[in-house]
Amino acid sequence: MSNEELIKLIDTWGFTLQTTEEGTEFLTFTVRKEDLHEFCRKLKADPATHFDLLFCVTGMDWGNELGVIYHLASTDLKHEIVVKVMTADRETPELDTVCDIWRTAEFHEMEVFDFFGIRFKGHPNLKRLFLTPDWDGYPLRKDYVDEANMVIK
Amino acid sequence: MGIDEKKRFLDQYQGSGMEYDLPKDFPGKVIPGGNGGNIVVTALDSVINWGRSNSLWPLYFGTSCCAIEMMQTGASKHDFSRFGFEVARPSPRQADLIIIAGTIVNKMAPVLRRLYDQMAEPKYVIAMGACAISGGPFYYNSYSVVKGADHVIPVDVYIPGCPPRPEALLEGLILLQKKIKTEHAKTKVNPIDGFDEGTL
Amino acid sequence: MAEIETENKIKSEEYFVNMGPQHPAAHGVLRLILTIDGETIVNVDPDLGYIHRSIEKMCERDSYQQIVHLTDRMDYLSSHINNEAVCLAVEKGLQLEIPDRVKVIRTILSELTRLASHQLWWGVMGMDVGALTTYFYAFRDREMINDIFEETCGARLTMNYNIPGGLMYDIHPNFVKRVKEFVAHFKTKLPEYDRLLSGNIIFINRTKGVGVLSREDAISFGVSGPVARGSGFASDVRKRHPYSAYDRVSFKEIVMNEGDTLARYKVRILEMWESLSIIEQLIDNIPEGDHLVPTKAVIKLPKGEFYQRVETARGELGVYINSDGNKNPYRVKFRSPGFSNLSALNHVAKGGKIGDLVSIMASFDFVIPDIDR
Amino acid sequence: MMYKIFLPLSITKSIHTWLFDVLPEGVAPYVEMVLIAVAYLLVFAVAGLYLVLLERKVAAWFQLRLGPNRVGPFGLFQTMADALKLVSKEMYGTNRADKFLYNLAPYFPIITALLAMAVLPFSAQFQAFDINIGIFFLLAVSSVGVIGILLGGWASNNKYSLIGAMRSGLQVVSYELSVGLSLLTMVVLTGSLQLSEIIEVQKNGWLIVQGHIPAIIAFVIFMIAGTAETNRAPFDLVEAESELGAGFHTEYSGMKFAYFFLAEFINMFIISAIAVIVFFGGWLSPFGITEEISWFPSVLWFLGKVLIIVFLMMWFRWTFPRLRVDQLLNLEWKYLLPINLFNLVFMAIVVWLGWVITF
Repeated sequence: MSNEELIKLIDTWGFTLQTTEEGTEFLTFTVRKEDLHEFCRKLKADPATHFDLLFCVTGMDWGNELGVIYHLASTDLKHEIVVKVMTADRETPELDTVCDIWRTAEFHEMEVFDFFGIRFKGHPNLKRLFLTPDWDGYPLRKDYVDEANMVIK
Repeated sequence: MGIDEKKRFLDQYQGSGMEYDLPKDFPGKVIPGGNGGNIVVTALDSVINWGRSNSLWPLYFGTSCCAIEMMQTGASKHDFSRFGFEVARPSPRQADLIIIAGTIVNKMAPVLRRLYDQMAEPKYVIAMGACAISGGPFYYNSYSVVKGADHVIPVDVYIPGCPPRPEALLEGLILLQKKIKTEHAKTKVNPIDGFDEGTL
Repeated sequence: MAEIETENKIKSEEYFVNMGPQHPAAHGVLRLILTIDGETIVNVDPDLGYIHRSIEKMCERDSYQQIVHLTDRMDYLSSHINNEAVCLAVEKGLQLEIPDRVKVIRTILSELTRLASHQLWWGVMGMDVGALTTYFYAFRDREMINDIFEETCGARLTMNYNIPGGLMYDIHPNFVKRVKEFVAHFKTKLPEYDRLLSGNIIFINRTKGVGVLSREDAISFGVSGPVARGSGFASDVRKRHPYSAYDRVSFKEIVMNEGDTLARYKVRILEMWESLSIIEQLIDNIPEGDHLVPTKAVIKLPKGEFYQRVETARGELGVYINSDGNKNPYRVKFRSPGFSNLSALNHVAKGGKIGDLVSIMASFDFVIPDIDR
Repeated sequence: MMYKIFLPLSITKSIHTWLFDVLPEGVAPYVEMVLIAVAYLLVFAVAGLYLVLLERKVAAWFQLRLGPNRVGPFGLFQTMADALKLVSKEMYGTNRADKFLYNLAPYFPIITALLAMAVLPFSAQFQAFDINIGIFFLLAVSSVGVIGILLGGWASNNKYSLIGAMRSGLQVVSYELSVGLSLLTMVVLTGSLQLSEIIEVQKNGWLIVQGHIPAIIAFVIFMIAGTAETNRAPFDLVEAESELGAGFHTEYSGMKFAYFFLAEFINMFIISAIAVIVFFGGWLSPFGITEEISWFPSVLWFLGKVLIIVFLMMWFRWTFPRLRVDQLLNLEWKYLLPINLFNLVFMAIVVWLGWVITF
């Protein structure tokens, strides 16, 4: 199913989203924070799209807002898209989880929380996976400074 | 961060009196290695040292890529079972040699320290690979790597390389054997006493 | 600590055991907090980060050439394939045209790395299940591949032979002769692997029907590589998105549907045969040409996102580079195969014995720095 | 002095007579017993060390590598160095362990291992105690050894060693059955429990030949159960390297660990010694070829056969993967036990109808 048909089909769902294709090789949708869960559930449930494989979850810090990039693929219909979601609130960033749709998101969202501090509502046990529980600050944010053990070159 | 004077036991450093100078911004404090080696040995000492040096049982401890080269050394081509090292013990109680093969990370440092404390007394440490010596390729820009295993436990032999060849590991093991043969068998200077209390 | 009421009313209690950072079956420093009731496993909760070296943070400060040298410390058993992934991503960003010779040599070396990784996996799987001799047979053959790599790339394990734009230098004159010798030698040794372990009745009892992963769960857990192909999910990147010289090579993608440990074992053994046939098809006709397309000293990728995926020995490694046009990338993310495979471990190991957990972990073939990055 | 050595081993007889006329009546037997005990202890500590070295050399031969050859000529002093290091190692245990039981545990396996030594007939004159319930005593003693492992695993208050100890208790209790039953089948043939009596019966044909088919079945079952008895090879769940780390002796270091380590190898020697005595005619030479030569020490036959069986057990260790706990029990209770019972009845019928091959 080519990108144009995908865009037409997804426009019929009536979400407010921007679709772009330049600067990347995938068809990218930027979704609002509120209807992320609904959008993802429809993407998997709808037999025409049936995105059943979430193969990459990337936490991002675009300077003034934090966000997550989901790379989705459909194993039988052989097409792939990228879903982006952003939140401007940097003190207590909050997104809703997708781990009830794709089971692998459980681990990936723990990783994004560990490095970016984005809390996921509805996640079974959101905890620091890689860093020690008493680690202060979220390392992969752009404004993270740790001169104790980071020798900058 | 003052870097206190670090005495090293290395053959080539013996005569030249070269002082090991660390870069100024070397983070953390380094524990002086070497547990009283290189002294005149009595007859009984030489017998016990012969026993100890010829049966060093390494601990199952490999964190990253250097562990593969350690496994290669254990395999048939560069066989370290000729020296009797192949009895690798999973429990620290029975092992008397830790080969730190790989990077030591901040979260792993207390585990390594506890393993070292659990080992029975005549215990030796080999830092294998650049990561164990000074953090290796992860020295700059990494927030989670301990810059060298001798911040955590005293190290007897350093084997450079990333990863060092199996022959280099064998040479390091033989160097450790030579060092044990010149050691004082009964009274053992434990170089880590006082490190926790900060008096070291 | 949950109280369990066993059928005959004996009050028994679950308790926690640390298959801790230092454990023979952990292949490194993977810590699993097991909740066990007697011998059966109730829950497996991995606690990672014991070898987390913050590679993604370092990539944000390194130039593109420097990133390549970090990737082979991640999954050190398929180090060559990792380097190739980053180089392909950068070449895709710069729209560089790579000569055919580079593509073929890269594919041969990738297949040799996959063989070396599967050999080590086979040796260590035998050791984990209890047969200690397989470890030495596997490493004898792995030494031959190491010699080939040392002669051509200069290093045995973490060889930085790939740079963005091609290969660092051309292959060694007797590279072709050595590879042919190895392929001939290994074709006689691979049936020996089968005789040593595959047919053994105790091994079959230890692995058949143990740790079954259905196809839907495999897809839902985002599992890739031999683990996915063992459960019927054909996820081979070399077939779906061919890169380098994989489009001009004919090889079978081995998919089995049982989804248990024995199926994953068989997938990897048959994959070794496929790798041998790929090498044979390519080794005789390495096209002429130069081994490098010269690039500028300071590589600046245009603004945008680039995603390159590659089939390593453990599964699909994805390199996501988000560049904003200056000399080091804005954000680099490595989609590591081990991390997604690990998310399926709890679902698969639940209800089995401790012995099963060890053979399941051996069949998942984890490399911990690849999980922790 | 040279010709004295070639006399058939009657040295013990000459010491015996010398002791009894020098010392007063009451004291002499005890002094003799102490002398025998010290002699056995020395011989078998050294034999244990060289069994460890044999195991490492055989393992190296199986695994395409050289094995220890740098310490002393051809590596012969390697296990001597290991023993010296273990002796001079610090006795380092956890303070959470139950002090008394933790220290008591290592002595059980080593004592029972050496206890079983006393009954083995190495040659006609070279047997310490020829008690008339020989095999029964051996079985009883070899099942006491597991108490040490259970005690050690539980007392060291460590989760892995607890699991290892429970597995060892489970394993030895169930495989004790098969060892006993397979020996019972052979006793049906010999008619007596006394070890020297059993060897007498085998003067006209080894038991494995006399009892033909049921004896071979009994031998196979005995070897399987014997390997499980010593926690080795396919059944080494007790200190399964990849599952439990160091199993029950995780918290033991230095000489306490050496007792467990040595006891395992001496147990292996005992199991193969029992197999040789019951199935392959102890110190008898095949077809009586060296019976007439008076000066030939028949101990060599005994030791030769024992080393062949020990090599067989080492062969198991380096080729077979490890069984899981439930498979271990299935094998014993569902397969070995029924076969054993059937084999016992079959042997009884064979003996009753007299189909015994005797030369």
